[in-house]
Amino acid sequence: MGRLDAGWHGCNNGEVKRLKFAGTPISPEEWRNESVFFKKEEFDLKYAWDTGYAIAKFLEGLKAGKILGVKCNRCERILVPPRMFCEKCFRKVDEWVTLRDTGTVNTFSVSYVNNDASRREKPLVVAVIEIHGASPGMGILHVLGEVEPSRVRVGMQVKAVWKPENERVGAITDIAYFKPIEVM
Amino acid sequence: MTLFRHRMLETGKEMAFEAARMALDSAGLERKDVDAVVLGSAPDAFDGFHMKGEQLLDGAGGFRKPYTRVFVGGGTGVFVPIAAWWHVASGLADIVLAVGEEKMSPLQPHPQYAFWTIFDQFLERPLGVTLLWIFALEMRRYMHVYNVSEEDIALVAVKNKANALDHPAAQLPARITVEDVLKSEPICAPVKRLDVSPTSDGAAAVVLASEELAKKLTDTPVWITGVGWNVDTTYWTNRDLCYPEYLEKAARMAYKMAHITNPRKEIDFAEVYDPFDYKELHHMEGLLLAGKGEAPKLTREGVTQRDGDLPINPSGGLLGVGNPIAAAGVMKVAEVFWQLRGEAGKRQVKKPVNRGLAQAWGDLMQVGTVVIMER
Amino acid sequence: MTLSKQVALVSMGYSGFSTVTPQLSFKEMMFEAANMAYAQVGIDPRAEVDSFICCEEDLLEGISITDEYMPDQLGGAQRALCTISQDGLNGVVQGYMQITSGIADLVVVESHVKFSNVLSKRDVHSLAMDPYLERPFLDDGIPLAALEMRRYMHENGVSEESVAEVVVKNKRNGLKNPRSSYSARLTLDEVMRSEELWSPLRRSYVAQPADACVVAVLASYAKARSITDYPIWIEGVGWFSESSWIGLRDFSRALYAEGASKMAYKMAKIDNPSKAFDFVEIDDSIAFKELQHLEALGIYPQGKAAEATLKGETKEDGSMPVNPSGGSLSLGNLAETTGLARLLEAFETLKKKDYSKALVQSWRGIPTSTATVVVLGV
Amino acid sequence: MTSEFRYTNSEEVRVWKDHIPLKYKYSIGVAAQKFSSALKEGKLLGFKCSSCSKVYALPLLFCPECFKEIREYVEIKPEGEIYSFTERGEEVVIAVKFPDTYGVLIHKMKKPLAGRPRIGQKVRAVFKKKEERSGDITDILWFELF
Repeated sequence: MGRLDAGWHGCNNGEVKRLKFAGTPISPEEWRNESVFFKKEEFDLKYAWDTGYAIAKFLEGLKAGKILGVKCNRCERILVPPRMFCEKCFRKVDEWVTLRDTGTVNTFSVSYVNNDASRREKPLVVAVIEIHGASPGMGILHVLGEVEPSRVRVGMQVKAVWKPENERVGAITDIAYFKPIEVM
Repeated sequence: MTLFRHRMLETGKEMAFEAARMALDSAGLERKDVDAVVLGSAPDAFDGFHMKGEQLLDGAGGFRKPYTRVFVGGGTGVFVPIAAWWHVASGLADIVLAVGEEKMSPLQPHPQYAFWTIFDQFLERPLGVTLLWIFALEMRRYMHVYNVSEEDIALVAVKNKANALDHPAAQLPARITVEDVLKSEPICAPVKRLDVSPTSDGAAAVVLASEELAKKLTDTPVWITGVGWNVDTTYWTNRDLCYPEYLEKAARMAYKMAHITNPRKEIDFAEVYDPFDYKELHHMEGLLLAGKGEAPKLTREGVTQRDGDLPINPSGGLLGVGNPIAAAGVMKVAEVFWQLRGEAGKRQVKKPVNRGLAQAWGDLMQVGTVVIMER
Repeated sequence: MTLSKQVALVSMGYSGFSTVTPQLSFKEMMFEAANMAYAQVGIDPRAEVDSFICCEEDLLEGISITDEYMPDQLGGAQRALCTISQDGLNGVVQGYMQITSGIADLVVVESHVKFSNVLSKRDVHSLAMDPYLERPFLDDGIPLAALEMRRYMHENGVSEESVAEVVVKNKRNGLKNPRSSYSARLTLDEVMRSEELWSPLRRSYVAQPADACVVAVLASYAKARSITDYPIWIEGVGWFSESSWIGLRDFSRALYAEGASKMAYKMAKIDNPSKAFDFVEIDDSIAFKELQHLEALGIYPQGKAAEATLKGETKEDGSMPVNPSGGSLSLGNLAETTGLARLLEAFETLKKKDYSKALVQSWRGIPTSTATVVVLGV
Repeated sequence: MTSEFRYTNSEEVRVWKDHIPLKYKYSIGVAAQKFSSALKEGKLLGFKCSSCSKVYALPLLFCPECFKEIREYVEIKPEGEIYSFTERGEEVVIAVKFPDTYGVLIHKMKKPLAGRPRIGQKVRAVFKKKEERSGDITDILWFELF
C-alpha cells in the first residue's frame, strides 16, 4: 500500500509548483483481509427523549385512532405534525384540531433498501401524505400498503389503515400504512 | 486536498493535515502565519468521534491556536470558507486556514446507516427511514411538478463523471451513457445507483487572507465577494420539495453582497452541489441560474458543459470526484479558485472566467450555503 | 464609538436548569428561552434577527446533524442559521465576528442540553477519545481528569483541602441562585469524605449533569442603543485549543485558557487581569479546574490560587469573587450550554450590582483542551 | 413583538426511548500503523520531526507545531518515568514520560506490591508474548516499577 500522490502543475506568482494530492487508499482486499491493523469497537447509544407537549399529545391521539393538528390563529394555518409554536409567526399555537385520517400523496418513492443500505426482500412504497383537514401542503412521512408500486401516483387519495386498538401504543406506527381510497 | 477515496488509511486528523499542508504550500505559508483555524465536518457518527472537531484539531493546524468547527450538514463544506470569511472581515484574524474533512468508512456495515439518525426520532425513525427516501421523494416531486424526465436527469451524471476524468483526486471518474444510468440498479425509485455520489474519505482546505496580506502573498488573489446561507423549517414534509426556497434566499444574500442583480449573466460558471444528479438541476434553479424547471433544458443543450455558456461542475462534482461531505464542499471552493486563476489544467473551462460560485446543500432538504468568488 | 463598544449583549433568556425536564421537549425549551430573550428587548426574530447560531453536539442530542431541528422554535426558519460545534460562549464569539464584519446587526446565540435524556453517557464520553491510544485506558474520561489533577497538585504543591474548598464555596454560592440544582451547605470534611472515583478525584469534585437552554441576543452598537437602555458591552473575546492528543498536553497548566485569555485581554486592553474584574465566572466543572483556570487566566500567579481560595479571597464577599453564581458545581454540568449559562449569570450580576467589569470563561470539559473567554463591561 | 410566557403543562409527560447501535472499524492511521507494527516486534517507536528535531512518543504523521510530515522513526527504550497516575481499586492508569521525548503515553500499570506509585518513579513496559501480540496498544501488558 504505497502512499499515492497525484498532481498537476499550478503556479503562484509565476513560480510553477507541483501540487500534491496525498492519500493512502485502502483496497477492498486490504480492507477484507485486514493486512493492516484496524481497531474495532461497538457502541449502543441509548436515549430516552422527552417528547414534550406537542408530540405527547399527538402520540396519544394516534393511540386513540386520531390524527391531531394544531392551529395558529394569526396565519390561520392548521399544522401537522403538531408543534407548540408557529414557526412562521413565532408565537404559541392556539388550539388543537382533529384532522381526518385521509390524505393526498404529495410525492412517493419505491424503496429497495434498508437503512443500512442492505437490499429489502420486498420493495416498500414510502410517501409524503398531505393530511386532509390540515392546511394545503401539510404532509407527514409514512408508507403505503395494499397497492402495486407501479400504480402509485402523485395526487392519489389515501386512507390510514390503523393497527387494531389493542396493538396501538402511541406511536407513528399505530398507523400500519396508508392505502388508496379508490378501487385499484 | 487529498485524494477522495472509498476508504483511506489516514485517520481524519491525518487527512486534514495532508489537505491543510497542501493549501499552505500553495499559498507559500507556514502554520505559524495562521491566526485562526476553521474546520468543517458533518455527522460525528461517520468518523466515530463525539466532538469530532476536537479530535481533528491538530490535523487542521489548530494546535495551540484559536480553532472552531462549524457544521450545517451537507452544506458544511461551503460554510467553512464563509465562517473563515467573517473571521477575516471582522478584523480579528488576517490569515485563516479553512479545512473540510470527512471519513465515512469507519461506520459498519455501511456509512448510510448514520443517516437514519438525522430523522425525527419520534415520528420518522420508527418507519425505518433512510436518507435515500428523502432524495427519492424530492426527485419525484421535482420531476412531477416540472415534467422532467429521468433521461434529462441522467445527463448530469454522464457530464459530471466525464468531467472527473480530468481530476487527479477523483474517486469515480467514468465515461458512461444515459442508458447506463437508466439501467443501473434501482435503489429507491426514481433514484438509481448511478444517480448517486459515492461515500468517501477525504479532506480539502483553503487559505483566506485579509485584503492587505493577500496582495502581498500573490499577484493573482481570488476575492470572496459574496457569502450567503439559509436554513429552512425542520418540517420538510410541510414544504413543496419541488423548489429550494432556502437556497434562493441564501443566494440572494450572497448576490446582494456581491452587487449581482442578474446572476444568469453575471456568474460565469458554478460548482453546485450534486450528491444526486437531479440536485444539480434543482440547485441551478434555486440559485436563479435557470428558471424553475428550466435547468434540464440547459443541460440538454450543452450549456452546462465545460465548453458551454454556463459551465456547471467542471471539477466533476460529487458524482465524479467523490463525496466526503464537508471536504466535497471545500473541493468545490478550491475548484472555483483554480478555475479563476486558470490553473485547472485539463479541467479549465473554455470561456474566460472572472466570477464563479460554489454552493452546497444540507440537512433535511433545508440548508443552502453560497460563496461568490472573483478574480 | 470606541472599539470596546462595537457589540453588546442586550438580552438573555433561559429554560430548564433542572436535573430533569420531562414536561418539555428540547424544542419547547428553546421556544421558552428564546421568547424570554426576545420579549425583554421587544424584538421580532422573524423580521429583525440577521443570524442565528446554535451550539450543540450530535451525540448528546441523539441526532445526527442537529441543526436540522433548530430553526423553527427560534424564529429562524428560512433565515441565516448555523451550528457551531463548540461551547455556547464560542457561539457568542462567532456572533461577535459576524457583527463586526458588518454582515449582521442582531445575532441570536443558543445552546441547550438535555443530559437527562442521554442514557449512555459513558459511551458518548468514550467516543470523544482516540480509539487506539486513549479509549482503552481512559473509560469515560474521568481517569484523565484524575491524571491532570494529580499532576497539577504535584507541580504546584496544591493540597486536596483547597480543591475541596472550591466545592464548599461554589455549592454555598449556589444556594441563592434559583437556577442551581446542586447547591448545598457542606463542610470541608463532608466534601472530602465523598467516594473516590479515580484517585485523587472524588465524586464531590465533579459537576453532575443537568438540563438547560440559554439564548443570548447580541447587537451592533447602533442596534443595541435603539433597543435597550442597559447594554452589556463585549469588550474582548478569545478562544484557543491546545491539542487533540491528550499525550501532547501539559497536564499541570490549562494552556487553552491561557491562550484564550491573552487574546481577549489584548482586545479589551487589560494589562493586569488580577485587578481588572469585579468578579469572574469561570469553568469549575471539575473542582481543581477552578484553581488551574484562575492561574491560566492570570487572575492569580501560577500555584497561588489554592492559597487564595483557602484564605477566602474567592468567596462572594472576598477580594476576588470567583463563581458567585455557584458555578457548574451548583448549576450542574451543562455540556455545551455551560458557557452561555455562565454568561447569563454574569449578565444578571452586572445588571443587578454596582459592578463594571466581568470575565466569563468556558472549557469544553474532559477530554478536550478548548476554551473561550469573553470580557464584559457595563 | 413577542411576549414572555412559560408552558404550563402537567398532563402530558412522555418519554420516547430508542437506541443507536454504532459499529466501527477504525483505520488507526498511517503513523499508528508503523507504531503498531513495531509493537508487534516488541518495540516502542518514536516519531522524529526533521524540522524541530523533537521526538514524539506518540504516532504522529506530522509535527503539530511545525506542521511538516514526519518521515523519521527512532526506537524508544520502553523505560520511562511516571508523569502522573490514578488508581481505582486494583486498577492503575498512568501517563509515562520517556527520556528525551515529547508527549506522554497513557497506559496501565501493575499495582506495586507495597506502597503507592509516585510521580517520577521509573517504570518499564512489559510486553505480551510475541505470538499473542496483535499490534494493539495492549501488546504492552502494563508498565511496572523497576
